[in-house]
Formats: sequence, structure tokens, C-alpha cells
Amino acid sequence: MIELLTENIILAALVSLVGLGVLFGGLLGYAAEKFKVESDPIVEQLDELLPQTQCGQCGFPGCKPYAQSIADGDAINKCPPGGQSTINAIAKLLDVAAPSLDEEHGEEEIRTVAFIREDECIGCTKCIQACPVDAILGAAKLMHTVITQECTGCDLCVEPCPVDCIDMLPIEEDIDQWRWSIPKNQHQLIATSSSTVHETLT
Amino acid sequence: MRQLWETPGGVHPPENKVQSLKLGIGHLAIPEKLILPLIQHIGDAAKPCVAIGDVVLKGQKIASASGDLSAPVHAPTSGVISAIEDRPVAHPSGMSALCIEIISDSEERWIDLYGHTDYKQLSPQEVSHLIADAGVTGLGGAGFPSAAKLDNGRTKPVNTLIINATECEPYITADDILIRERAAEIIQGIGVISHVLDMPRRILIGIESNKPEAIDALREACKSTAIEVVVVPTKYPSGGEKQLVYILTGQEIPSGQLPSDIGMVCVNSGTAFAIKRAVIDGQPLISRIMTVTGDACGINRNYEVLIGTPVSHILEKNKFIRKNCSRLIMGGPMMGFSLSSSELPVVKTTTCILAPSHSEIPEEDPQQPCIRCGLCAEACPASLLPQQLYWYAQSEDHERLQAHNLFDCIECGACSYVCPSNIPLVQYYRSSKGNIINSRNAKISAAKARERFEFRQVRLNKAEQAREVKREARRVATEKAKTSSSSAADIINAANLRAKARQASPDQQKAKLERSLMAAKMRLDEAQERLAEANKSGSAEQQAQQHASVEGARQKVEQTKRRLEELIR
Amino acid sequence: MVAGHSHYNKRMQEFAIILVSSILINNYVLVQFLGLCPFMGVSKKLESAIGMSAATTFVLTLTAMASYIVNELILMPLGLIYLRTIGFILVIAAVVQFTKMFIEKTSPLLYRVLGVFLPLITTNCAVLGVALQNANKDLNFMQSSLYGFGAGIGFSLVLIFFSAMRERLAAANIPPPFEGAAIAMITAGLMSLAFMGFSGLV
Amino acid sequence: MTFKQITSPHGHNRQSTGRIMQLVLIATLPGLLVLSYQFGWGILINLFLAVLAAISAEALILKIRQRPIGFYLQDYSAVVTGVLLGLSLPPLVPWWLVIVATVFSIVVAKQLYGGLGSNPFNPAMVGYVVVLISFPIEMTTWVTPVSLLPEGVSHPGLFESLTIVFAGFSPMDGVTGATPLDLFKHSNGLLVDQIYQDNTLFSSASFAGVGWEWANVAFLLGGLGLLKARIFTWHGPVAMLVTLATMSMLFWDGGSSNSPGSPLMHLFSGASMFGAFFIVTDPVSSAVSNRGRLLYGALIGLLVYVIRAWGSYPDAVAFAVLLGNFAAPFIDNYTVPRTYGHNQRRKATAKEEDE
Repeated sequence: MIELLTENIILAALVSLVGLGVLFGGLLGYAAEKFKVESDPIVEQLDELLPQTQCGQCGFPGCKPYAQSIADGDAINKCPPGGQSTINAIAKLLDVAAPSLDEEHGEEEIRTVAFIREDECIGCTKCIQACPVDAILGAAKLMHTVITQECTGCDLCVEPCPVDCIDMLPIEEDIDQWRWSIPKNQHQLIATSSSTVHETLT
Repeated sequence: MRQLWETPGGVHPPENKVQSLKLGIGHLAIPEKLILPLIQHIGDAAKPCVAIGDVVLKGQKIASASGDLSAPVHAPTSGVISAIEDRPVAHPSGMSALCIEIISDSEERWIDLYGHTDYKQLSPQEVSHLIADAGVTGLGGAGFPSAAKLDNGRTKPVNTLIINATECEPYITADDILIRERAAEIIQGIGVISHVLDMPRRILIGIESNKPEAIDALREACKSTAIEVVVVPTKYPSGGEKQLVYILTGQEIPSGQLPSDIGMVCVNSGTAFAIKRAVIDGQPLISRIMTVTGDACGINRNYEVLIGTPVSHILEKNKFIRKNCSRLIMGGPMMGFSLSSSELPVVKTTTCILAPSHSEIPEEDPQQPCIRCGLCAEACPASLLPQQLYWYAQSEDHERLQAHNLFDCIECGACSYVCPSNIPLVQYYRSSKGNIINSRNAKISAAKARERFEFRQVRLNKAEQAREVKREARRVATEKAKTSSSSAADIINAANLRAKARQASPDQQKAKLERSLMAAKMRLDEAQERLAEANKSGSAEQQAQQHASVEGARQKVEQTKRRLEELIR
Repeated sequence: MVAGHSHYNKRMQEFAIILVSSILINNYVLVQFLGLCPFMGVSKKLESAIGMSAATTFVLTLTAMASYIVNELILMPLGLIYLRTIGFILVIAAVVQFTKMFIEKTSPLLYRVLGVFLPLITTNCAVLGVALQNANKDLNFMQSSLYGFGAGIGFSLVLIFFSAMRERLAAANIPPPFEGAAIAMITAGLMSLAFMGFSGLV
Repeated sequence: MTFKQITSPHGHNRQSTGRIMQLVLIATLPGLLVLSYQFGWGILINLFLAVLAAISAEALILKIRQRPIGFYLQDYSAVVTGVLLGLSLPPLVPWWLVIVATVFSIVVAKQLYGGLGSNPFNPAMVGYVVVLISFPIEMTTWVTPVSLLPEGVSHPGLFESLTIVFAGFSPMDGVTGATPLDLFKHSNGLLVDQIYQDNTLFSSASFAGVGWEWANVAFLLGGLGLLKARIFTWHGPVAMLVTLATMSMLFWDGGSSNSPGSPLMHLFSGASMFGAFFIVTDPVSSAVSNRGRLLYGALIGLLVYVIRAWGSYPDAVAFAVLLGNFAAPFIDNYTVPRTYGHNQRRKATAKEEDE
């Protein structure tokens, strides 16, 4: 058998490579069986990072579906409430470059909270059905009001309200939420001599 | 001599304590207006319990504590409450907070005080309640409500009580002068605290070696007691709670925990004095010893200042020259913060007003790049790596900041003090801590929002299923109904049957008729009354009208009676 | 006994020389400039760098052994020397596929983080380089697998140090045109400059 | 009255980056004097050229990046890089070689990474290595120490040295010669004692090669001065010198033919002391914590010995330092000191949950 192969080289080449291919194929088939893998836990971790406003500005009915689509390779810059920090966190998790926020889905504004002008509210419960996190208290023909701590600022309730008595108010900072700010970026300092005035560090 | 441990790092800034120690404790004239912020301590703000226009006596409680970590506020002098509104407060942000303003009538009429010289008969809880009620908070600069701290001390056994008299911050001499002049009262205060803490085994007073007179006064006062005066080498920041505990006992407070978790309580000497006044003399915390110093002030001296006195009033009395002053600092040069204006009031945690001249604390040089020289790491008392923390704070890498233990930084300022490139390191760490706390809170609220959203989904699905089940049942019923192919007559009988079933049982009908009979009788009497009235005064057609309504009511009664007899048969 | 001892001593010295030469002197990345694409691609984060280096070392050692066997038992006797490259590629593909499944099962996050670079090991020229160089130098089985292992350790050492450095550079104030891959290339160039110090070591 | 709001702490000690760099410059003076005494004007010319090139290169880059030139130049870091390069390049090398080395080190190794503080490699050593590899001949011809010059031959005067450096004339024969380490590298089979007897470089030296030993002693003195002024901690230099000594002790087999030289010889020849006290202690490119600096110094000491004994370059301080810089960020991740209140050290890559 060996002499046969050593004479006609073409046959030898064919047999050896096909043989190797078959051998490795079998080995991999067996390995594929042994290393079966179930669902992908990455969706869970992505959902963890999203701001859970369930606002749908990313084009998906909630944060979990968007996390699922990111896991399947969707763009990661479609979440305005999360803003650049969420995009950076996702980019860090998936070890990809962090793109800037996609304007088409909206800009990143300061956080707002819904507020119902109670004298105009007619108690139609439309906003209660629309609120993804049940942050609006009230019943049919009774007064409605927003639980400010629970409201995530997704403004889904503004649109269905027939008398348009809900508006989004920014959360103002009071004295114990105040934080020191990072000193101005000194690399762009135009101070030519050391005695220049260092403008106030708010 | 007790064995001492040496904390790593630390710096030796020029002390500048001599200027303000030439004179004893002075007193200032009562300011015309006093502004009392409702948040002068760590915890929740107090709630005002007076209204605008009330006349208050000196020492009267004007705001009560709210929540478990809070402290009440008392009126520093007798006068009239002139305003309860948001006023600019001494805070690095320069923002305003709710304050009570008192216009003093300068009669200094005291409220009657109930001292407890025999505090030992009272139970520790009662004494601690007295302290809380007097509004005593830490006077060392932190402002932790003292009663809460001592209660922490009681839940876990305390073996060591440390009185912090180190005062390692330059310029400040408030504790020093207080010890020199009132050492005995401080010792009594320590007695009260040890009573509240069920007599800890060791009581130590830590004091820096640069205060010889104070040390002698303390030794004199502690002669007959079990209190041990320990002289600690002079080094900034040896006065930090964590540092002093390590220097005196060699033990370290585990990260993120309180000294009471390792059986220790650390109290400032000024606070001990305030506790004595609160329990033994019954006096609430309405004034404190405070240093007024700096070359821009003509007079450098310690004063017993009423809380709420505007800083401008104090500066006026000390020949302050605005032109010479480079910046106005509340607290010491290392940890104090600069004030945006001099109209701000003094609060319980104000240890010092520092008005340095341009030569003393010059204009800041601009910041140069960090060359990782490591001088800050050598100076850091918590043995952190300030240059790495700065590097990651600059690029806002929260994960690495926490891995380098950013939250163990006590913000003492030693690193910025020695940094050759003038980098305001502490501000980088404060803002990074703020950002990390904000993102942590955001994560918590996001998790809560997700929980509510998922619960809503579950609720909607359940409602949907219930509706589905009902729809299914109705469909089956109509289905059954269609398949049983009964004729039109059966359907009518079935309908009658259903109607009769809905008919109430006989005795229910009787009860209903009796009720309607009674009602009819009542209406009949009413009609007769109105008829009598109309006969007396009314016109002819009114009488006819009333007559008709009486007739109608009588017929109604007859009709109900007849139906009732029919039913009984 | 003495002879045995010195024989043993000589073999140990020989192994030490192989290891030192494959890790430091002719390091596969910085001296022979092989395997640069995963070197640049995966070195943004330290965790992913450690994961990648472990995977690559595993693949390199396995490939060195398998390619030796394939070369000695099949190609040499049949005189198919010219089939070495295609044969080795087949071996490497099988080994990488096996590693891919193994990693996906044991640590899904690492699998997600390595992402496209795991199958890329197949085309990693360092792996093929090791196999071909071993075949040319006609070493025995022990030496060639040691070469593979040394190459893996060399690759890992350099990749891990480089990723730690890139993490620090991420926060440096680099002029905008040079940010990202440009500064990484320059740093790698300076590092290979330093590695030239080892030339002539053995 | 309103006041300006500035962050705490408000005081500052009088230390500044500029002053630190000046102190480092002053510490190099003793070494500079000994070197120029031993090897003539060449060193001073190198120094002057290098400093000039460094400052102008840095000013140019700062202009391009619209940065305040005066402000950044006042931290003297460019001057220090220039001086370090000037001292390490051989005397009487052509002028363009000094310019190339300095400009490469300032522009590529320092400014390209964002200026002072963010350069991972020591700029002076990068410049030295680039030049060493690209122009090996010029870099390895040194000048014989003054005490060994044959009669009637003296070091070229200032003017004459300038012509050598700028006009490219070759110096009189006998002026150039090999360094002690070179000699050992190519001693091909001579016993160490033989080398010591017949080569004048060693016979009239007290312990490690004429001229070089005193230069190393001078740099050692400068370094100890900086140590006393607490500009850097002892960890880096001591770790390097101790490792170098122990390695040479380990492989010191009493002067056999292929032995790479006695520990004393290694400590006091070539650029050991200069490297230990002026290059390893460059804070920007070295490890950060004390334990990290110990590891960093030891790694460099080890590599210096390995390359000197078995490599092909006679003096390997530059290569070893670059390899050390390359490992420094990794070392930093695993040598974070134990913080107050934690019972054990934490890795820099620790995740949030593990304590």
C-alpha cells in the first residue's frame, strides 16, 4: 500500500489530505456535541447597563428588546436617555469603539420628570395606561398625579393626554445633590505667565 | 508612656497658631440679625417649629429634629422671628438653603434651664436624649449629631473613648484656648460621655505636642480621674478620626465602617464641652468657640460666637481690610472652603474664619502636567496612590478609581499641598466621588424602574389571560346554546324561568312592600301638614294644590296596603 | 552517574536556550513581526489581552505538536514536503475551532470579548510561522512543542504588557490625529527597538 | 463684599516641578566635570547642542499645538532630557547625530504622547537607542581617558574639538579607544587577570577602568545628594544596583576566560551609576508605588547584566530601561499598596465586588 502511494504522488497527496480532513471533521463533530452552549447571558448584562426608562426612543418597545438587538449586532448609540455614558459602558463591555449618540433618535437632555397640572386633569386614565412603570396614581374620573421618585422621564404620558395637562419639568439640583466639578481642562490653558488670573473654579 | 504608632505620610505646614493665642476668649456684641440654617449637621434638615413674628427667648428650640439622623436648632438670643426662607448658606456650592432669621432685641432673656448635675442617676438613654434635645453636633468640623454617634457606641460594646484635642489644622486654635481656659468643664463632659457609653475601659485624650499650656491644663484637670492625656507628635493630618485611632491604639478602622464597629468612639474636645453644658447646665448649643485669624484682620483672636452671626459682623469687629484679603476661608487652610460672600452666617461646624493676606496665601499658580513624582503618595496618610487616582479621575474611569480605593481618601489635602505641579488633586477626587455616587444612584433607580416595568407586564398579562378565560367561557356557552337546537317556545320559557329566578323570594317582597307602605304614610303626613299650613296663610289655589297632593298620598297608601294583603293571602 | 547528570544538564540548558530564544531573542511579535493584527486588535483592555494570550498560547502549543506529527508521519514518508503549508493550515483550523468551542462553553464573556479575533487565530501568521519554522529546523517532538509553547509565552508577555500600556495611554492627552491605532503602532515600534537589545544574545 | 471661590487646600509648600528639575540638573554637575576632565571638551559640546536642540524642538511642537510656550518650558523637563542625552552620547560624535537623537526623543518619545507626564518611555533613552542602532560606528568610538594618552598627544582643544564635531575631521590617532566594557566584550579568550595586566585601561585603574570609575563615583555622589533632597525614593536605584551586583556575583567564577567581569567592575563602569540615579528614577516612565519601583529597578538591573554578559551591545542600560518602561504599567497594576482600612492589597484591575 505504501509503495503504491509513493509511486504516484498525486494519489498520495489526495489520500493524505482528504484523510486528514475527514479525521479532523470527525474530531470536531464529537467536540461540538460535548461543548453544547445554551442561551447567551450577554443580553442580561446589556440590559443591566440601559437606563430602563422603557421610553422607546431607540425604536424598540423597551430596554430589554433593545439589549437583545444589541446582542445580535445592532448599533449601540440609539439610547438618548442613557446618553454618552451608557454608550461608553456598552462599548467597554463589548470591547468595541464607542460611537457618539445617533442624533436621529434625539439628543441627551438633562433628566426631566412628568408633572400633571391637577386643575385641568379630567381623570381619563389614558396616561396611566401609557406609563411603562406605573408611576401615575389615580382612577377613572378621579384626580391623577405623578409619583416623582418613580417617574423615569420617558414622556410617553404627554402624548395620549386629551387635555394636554402633563408637562415635563427638569429636576433642579438642591444643596445636597450639588457636586464639585472637575477643574477646567488645563491643557488648553492660555496662561502665558504664572501670575495670570485662574478663573473661578465653580 | 503609652506606645504610639506612626501614621504613614503627612505634611508639616507652617502652624501660624501664635497670632490668635495672644488674647483669651473674647465676646462680640450681639449682631442685629441672626440667620440660622436648618441644616448645620450630617443628616436630614431640622423642621421649623416657630412662625414668623413669634417672640423667642434665648435657648428656645426654634426647629425640631426630623428623622433619626438630625439635630434641633435653638434661638441663640431672645428676639423676634423675622423670616423663614431660603438664604445663601456657607457651602462650597454657594447655593441657598432654608434658614430662620431672628431680629435680636439684645435683652438676652434666657428660657428657664433644667440642669442635671446628678446625671449619673439618669439612664444612659435619657442622658443621650438630653444631648440630642440640646442640638449638640460634632464641633470638630464634621457635624455628626453627637447623640446618634453615642447611640451607635451603645449598641456595640465600647472599650476605648478617645477625645480628639489634636487640632492639627494650621491657624485654628479654638480647642487649644478652650482647654486652657475651661479644662475642668471638658473633663466633666467626658464624664457624661463615658456614663452614656457605660464606662469604657480606656479614656484617652489625644493632643498634639505643639500645645504645652493646654497639655499642662489637661494634666492638672485629669489628675484624680482615670483619663490619660497622650501627647501625639505634631503632624498634619494626625487629627483625622481614622489617623488618631491608629496613632493611639494601632488599630485601623475597616474601610467603610465607623470607629464604633471596632469598639471605639472618637469625640472632639469642643463637643465634650458642649455636652457638659447641655446635660449639667441644661444649656442648648447656641454658641461656640471660633478663631478669627489671618493677616487681613487687624485683631487675631478666639471668640465665643453666637451661631448664626453673619461673617461680615465678625470681620467688622476685627478691623478687617478687604483690599489685603486674597480669599475668605471658613475652616482651616487645608480643609476649609472659600466663601463667596461675607454675608453668610456662622454655623455649628465653623471652627475658624481665616482671612489671609496675598503674601500669606498667594494667588494660585496654574496647574502643570503631573510627572508622577510620587511626592503625593509619600504624603498620603491613607497610603493611596494619588497620582494614579488623578490619572483615572481625569479620564473618568470609575472602575479603576474604585479599585484604587478612592472612597478611602479622607480629603485632607496633604497631596495637593505637596504637589509640585499645583494640581488641585482633592477637587478631582471630590468630583469623581460625586460622579460615582450619582451613577450608582442612577443604577439603583434604573433597577427599580425595571422591576416596576416587569411587574406591570406580569399584571397586564394576567388581566389579559383572565379576559381570555371569560371570553372563552362565553364562547362555549353560546356554542352550547346553538347546538341544543330547541324551538322558539322553549327559548321564551327559558327566558321566563331566568326572570322568575331573578324574582326575589316571597318574604323579601313582603319586607319591600312594608317599607314602601311606611314611606307612603310619611309622605301622607307631610302633605297634611303642608295643607294645614296652606289653610292658615296660603292663597286659594295653594290650598287646592295641597289638597290634591294629600289625596294622591292617601291613594298611594291604600294601594300598597291592598298589595300587601294580596301577598299575605 | 556523572555522565547522566551532565547529559541531563546539557538537555536542560538546551531547553532553556530554546525558551529564552523564542520568548525574548526572536520574539514572534516584536522581532519577527508576526501576529500583529490580533496584537493591535485585542490590546485595548487588559482582561481581553489576557484571555487572548491564553487562547493563543494554547493554540500555538497544540499546533506545534500536531504539525510535527503530521509532518513526520504523513508528509515526510510520502515525500509531500510541498504540501506542508496547506497541511498545517488544516491542522491550525481544526485546533482553533476546537479552542473556539472550548472557550464559548467555559467563559461566554471572554468569548464575547474576544469576538472576531478568536477565529482570526487561524489566520494568525505567528501560528503558521511556528509550524513552518519547526518543520524547517527538523527538531524532535519535544523541541518543536517547546518552541510552540515559547512562542505562545512570548506573544502573551508582549501582548499583556502592551495592553497595560495602552490602557494608560487611553487617558493621555495625545494630539488628536495620533489617537488610537497610530500611537499604538508607534509604541509597538519603540518596543521592538528595545527588543533589538537582545540581538546576539544566544 | 464678594470673594473669589477657590478649592481647598489653600496653602502650598514651596516645591515646584521646575525646582525639582533644576535640582536634578545640579546633581549631574559632578559627573559632568569628571567626564569633561577625563575626555576633554567633547562632552560639553554635546551637552550644549543637545540642550539647544531639546528646547527648540519642544518650543516648535508647543507652537504647533497652540500651547503657551513659556509656561510649559519653565518646567525645565526639556533641559533635563537634553542634559541626560548630552552626558550619555560619546564625546566628539558628529553634531548631526546629537541633533537627531535629541529631536527624536523630544518630538516622538515625549510630545507625541501628549507632553510631559504621559510619555511611557524615557525620552533620553529612546533617543540614545535610536542613534545607537542607526549609527553603530560613531556611537562606539570613545576617547581614551586623559591619564592614558601617549606622550605628546593631548586632548583636542576647544577650537579643535569644534572642528572635529562640526567639520567632521578625524581626531589625531591615539585619542580614540575602547571603553572597558568594550574590551571585555571582545577579549576573546583572555583571562581576566591577563586583561587587567596588559591593558593600560585597567592596570593603572584603582578598581574598574580608568576615567570611568571616577565618573561613576561622581554620578553616585550626585544621586545621593538627590536622595537626601527627597526628590525620589531609594527603591529604584538600590534595587537596580543590588540586582546587578548579585547577578555579577552569581556568574563571577574567579576570572575565567569567558567571565563577564567582577561585580565591582560592573557597578562602576559604563553607565551603571548614571543609569541607576538619573534614568531609573525618571518618575514619568517608571513604576509608581514603592514596591513597584523595587520590581522595576530589579528588572532593569537583571536586563543590564544579561545584555552586558551575553548580548552583543557592550553597555545595555538604555535597552534595559526601555524594556523596564515597557513593563512598568503592568507592574503598577499589581503593586497597589495596602490602603488604610483594608486587610490586603487590591489589584488595580479588581472589580467592584471583590474587597
